[in-house]
Amino acid sequence: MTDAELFAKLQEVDARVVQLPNCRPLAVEVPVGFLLAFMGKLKSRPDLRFIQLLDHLAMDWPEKNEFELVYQLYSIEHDLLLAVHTRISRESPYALTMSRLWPIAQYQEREVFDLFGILYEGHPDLRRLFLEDDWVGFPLRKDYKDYFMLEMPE
Amino acid sequence: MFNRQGIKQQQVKVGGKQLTIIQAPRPQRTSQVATVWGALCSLWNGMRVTWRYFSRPSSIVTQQYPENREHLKIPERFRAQLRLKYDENGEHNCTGCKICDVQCPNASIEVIDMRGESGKKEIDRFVWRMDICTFCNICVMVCPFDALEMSNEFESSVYDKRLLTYQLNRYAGPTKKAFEKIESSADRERLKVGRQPFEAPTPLGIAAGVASGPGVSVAPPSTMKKDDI
Amino acid sequence: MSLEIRTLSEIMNPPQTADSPLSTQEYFVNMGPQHPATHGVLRLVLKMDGETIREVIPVLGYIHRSIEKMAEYLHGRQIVHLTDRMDYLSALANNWAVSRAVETAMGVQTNPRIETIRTLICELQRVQSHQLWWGVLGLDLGALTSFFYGFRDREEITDILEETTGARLTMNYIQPGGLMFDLHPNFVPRVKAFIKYFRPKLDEYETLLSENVILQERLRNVGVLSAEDAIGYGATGPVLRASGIPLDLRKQQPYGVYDQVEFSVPVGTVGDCWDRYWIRIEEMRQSLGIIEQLIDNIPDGKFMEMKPAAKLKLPAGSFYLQIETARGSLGVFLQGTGEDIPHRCHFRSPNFNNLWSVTKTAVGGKIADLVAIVSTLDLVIPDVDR
Amino acid sequence: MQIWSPLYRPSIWSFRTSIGNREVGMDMWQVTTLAARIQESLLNQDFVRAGIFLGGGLAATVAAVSLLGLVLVYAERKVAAHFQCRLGPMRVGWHGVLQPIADGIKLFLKEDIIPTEADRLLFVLAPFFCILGMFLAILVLPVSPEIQIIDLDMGVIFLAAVSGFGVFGVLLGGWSSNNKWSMLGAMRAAAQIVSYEVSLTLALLVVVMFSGSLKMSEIIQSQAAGWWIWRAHGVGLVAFLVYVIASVAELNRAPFDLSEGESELTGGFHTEYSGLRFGLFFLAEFINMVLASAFAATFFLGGWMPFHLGDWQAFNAVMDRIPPLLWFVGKTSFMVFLFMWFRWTFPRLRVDQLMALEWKFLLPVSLVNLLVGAAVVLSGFYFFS
Repeated sequence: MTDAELFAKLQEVDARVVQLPNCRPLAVEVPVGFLLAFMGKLKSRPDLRFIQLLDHLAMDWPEKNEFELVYQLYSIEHDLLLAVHTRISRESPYALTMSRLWPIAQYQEREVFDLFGILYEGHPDLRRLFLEDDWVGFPLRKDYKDYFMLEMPE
Repeated sequence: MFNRQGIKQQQVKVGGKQLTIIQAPRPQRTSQVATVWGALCSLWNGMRVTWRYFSRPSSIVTQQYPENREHLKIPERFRAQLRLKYDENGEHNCTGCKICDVQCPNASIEVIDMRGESGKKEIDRFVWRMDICTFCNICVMVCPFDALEMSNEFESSVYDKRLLTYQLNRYAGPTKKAFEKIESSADRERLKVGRQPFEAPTPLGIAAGVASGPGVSVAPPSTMKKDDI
Repeated sequence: MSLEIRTLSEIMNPPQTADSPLSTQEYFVNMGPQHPATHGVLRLVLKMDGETIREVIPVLGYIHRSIEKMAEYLHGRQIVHLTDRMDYLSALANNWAVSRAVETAMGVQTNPRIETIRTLICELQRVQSHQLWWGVLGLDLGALTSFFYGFRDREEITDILEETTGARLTMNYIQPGGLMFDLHPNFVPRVKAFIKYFRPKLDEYETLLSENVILQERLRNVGVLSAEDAIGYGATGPVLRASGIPLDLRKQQPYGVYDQVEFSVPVGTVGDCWDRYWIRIEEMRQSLGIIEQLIDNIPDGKFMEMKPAAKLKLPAGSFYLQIETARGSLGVFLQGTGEDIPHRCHFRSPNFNNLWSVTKTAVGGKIADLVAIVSTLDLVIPDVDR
Repeated sequence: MQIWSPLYRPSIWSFRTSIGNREVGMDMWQVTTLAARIQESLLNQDFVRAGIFLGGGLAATVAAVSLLGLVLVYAERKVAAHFQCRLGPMRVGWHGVLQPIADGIKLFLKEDIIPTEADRLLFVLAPFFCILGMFLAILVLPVSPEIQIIDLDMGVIFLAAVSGFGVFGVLLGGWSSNNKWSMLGAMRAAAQIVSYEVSLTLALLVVVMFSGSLKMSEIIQSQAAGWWIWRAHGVGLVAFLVYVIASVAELNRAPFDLSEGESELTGGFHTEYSGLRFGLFFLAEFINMVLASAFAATFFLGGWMPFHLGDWQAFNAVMDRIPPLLWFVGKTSFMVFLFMWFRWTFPRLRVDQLMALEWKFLLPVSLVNLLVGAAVVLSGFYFFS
């Protein structure tokens, strides 16, 4: 299935998806409000069957004042790769958990919470993953400052 | 050996791709007697394997390190120490262009350059901090003048990590190519400003970039020796 | 919707309730971070009832080195050398994953020689990694001798790779645009000699451990991971294949020259430790087969397609590429902004995703079962923590 | 005053089998024990001589145990190394022969740590329980006709009684450490040793039945026509196998080293021990291994009795040229090597499999074996009967 065909199928699922340019694999952007329903359909539709959540990560865009969440999905049955992007505000970084669809999301979301401070509503066990429980700040945010961080030499 | 007779290959189609799979066999026992007998046989077979090695001292692979120094073979590409390449006249190729400095992922190279007599950039100090080096070889790879190499001398352990800061150039001054244009050997020697390799506790500022840049003079740490520690 | 953020100490010290006289006392045990069976600094908090495990809580972060944060200040070539330190047992595959992502983003084509050497050398390292795993599995299950046999044979490959790549563990050999060095002239004859040497040794491995009734009983029907759970918990690589799903990126999305070589995918039937064990043993055979097919057919060509110090400009856009390492699919996510330094670099580490199935499979088993499960998951903790 | 006399024959075993009493065409071996010598001296009012025997015997035992510990540490390390394609200790002395002494000095000089939360008294006592069990078992060990401390009339029963003594040390050590891993290890050890005691004793009973005596010297003398391992149509062999498996389990050695299980329990019951106390645990383990080997040799391989074939006088005479002590040492060394071979080859069992092996397999097998052995004894149907 080519990227164009896959995108056409995704538009059948939800007309609000937007294709992101110059991405590999095919990346689409979905408004965060429809994300959970969209993902549920991606997982259950027989012609898509994205049953594996390969990866979940976040990106910080301080100049746009946004976090970008990325879900890398894989369909074993149809050998399809898809990246689903969504954007949430940096001030209230709330997103819905995907752990009911894919159990692994629970842990990947914990990693993102730990490093970005994105709060997943409905998450069964939202705790820090790598850092200590009393760590202050979220290191992968672009504005994170730490006593140990060195200045980049010019 | 584990019985491979019952292993079957099968063609399956997954995600539109045809592939051959081999199904993992299950360890199986048929009856109680066979189980006991098979278990005893399997244990005995395992013991035979270990006995085979026990009874053949030639299969010992231990190398006794300090004793085997003479015939210890280190591959020529093995990366143990960063070195400047010197020719038979003791001259190197480094121009102080700082490409390695910029490309080094963890800032373990600090190149300090200066203006030479000809007005061109010349190397003043090439400081390499082995204690933070990851031996990724990028500096050697990116050097456009082929001035660097990784040597095999792996025995570089010391008791103080400050001793792991090396100055690689033995002299400050022009490169090998620039020297070729100079005829008189007296001029050649005059242009070579001696730089001793660090062999004593080094002010970390040199390598960390505090005292970097042309014109900043760093007192040569020649007054301190290893015994001072 | 409530968002309650707990801490580990709250979980380990639950509020006291009045026990009924018949109930046994459940207690918490820390398995790790210093524990011989966790292969590093993994900490598993076990809720135990006698010897039976009721709950497993993995606690990570003891070797978190913020590689992703560091990668936001480094360009592609420099990121490659960081990946050596993630899954140090498949350093070359990690190098390749980043290199491939950078090459794809930049649109660089590599010649067949580079691809063949990459494939060859990664397969060698897959064998090497599985050898180490085999030895350590024996160690975990109490057979110390296999540990030394595994390491002895691993040393042969390490020597071969050292001769070509110049390092034994953190090789940094596969670079964006090609390779750091060309193959060493001794490489081909030594690999051939190694295959000749290792095939009988592999049979010996099977005699020593696979055939051993104690090992079979320790592994069979222990830690059963069903196919649904394996997919749901994001397992890849041998762990997923052991659950019966013949998913191998080398077949599904061929990279390198995997589409030109013949090999079979070993697949399990039950998803227990035995399947995971046997699949890795069989993968060693298949990898030897791949190496045999490629070793005589290395095409000529350059070993580097780019200038060594060329600026690696990543175009704006996100790139996610996967490579099948010895433990599963390693994904590299790069977000370019037109600079040579990526805006975000993320590694989908196979070990991180494989690890979590332990919370499901180890429950109800004994400590010894947990050891077997962790051992057959073949975790490399620096890759989990990154 | 016949109780300790070496030639006194006990009458507690009223059912004397024909094998036990049988003279096989040769002189009976003269057995002298240390206890008998002391007894004799005392009867002669020669207290100095008695004191010399007492002190000398005590000193010799302690010295032998210490020396054996050193030798075994070295042997284990070398054997393990050669199984694993290694050289083992090579640095201290010629081929590292002084390595165990260096280890011992290291253990002596190490800081002796007692955890704050530990039960101090029991923590300190625990290693000595292990050592005590070991020394008690040495009492009845027949090394050669001249070297034995006491030839008890009920030596086998005494042995069965004290062989489980080491479990006290393990259990107390694990419990008093106040460490969950140690506790788990101690519990495993207790369950394991108590269970395997059953089939161990049943295996010994077969030999007791054959020889018709509970006395060590008589058990050995009953093998003058051939060792019990092969004389009884496989019954002895099965009993021997059961004994070997059960004693490996009793010794807490791989593949049954669950109570230590370094990859599971990080050392098990001796996790918290360091320095000399740790060394004592290890000494006890190693000496216990020798004792188990020595008793296996005694019961099944004839002990110090040379290899005899019935009444083949010429052959037996040649075998008698080799002194009994050498026979004993040879057989014991073979058994020790076998235990090491097991340890460095097999993976460890799981705790429930361990119990299943004992109660569901070894116990029925040894019971059936006992019945078959009884049939053999009653029918007299064995080699060289």
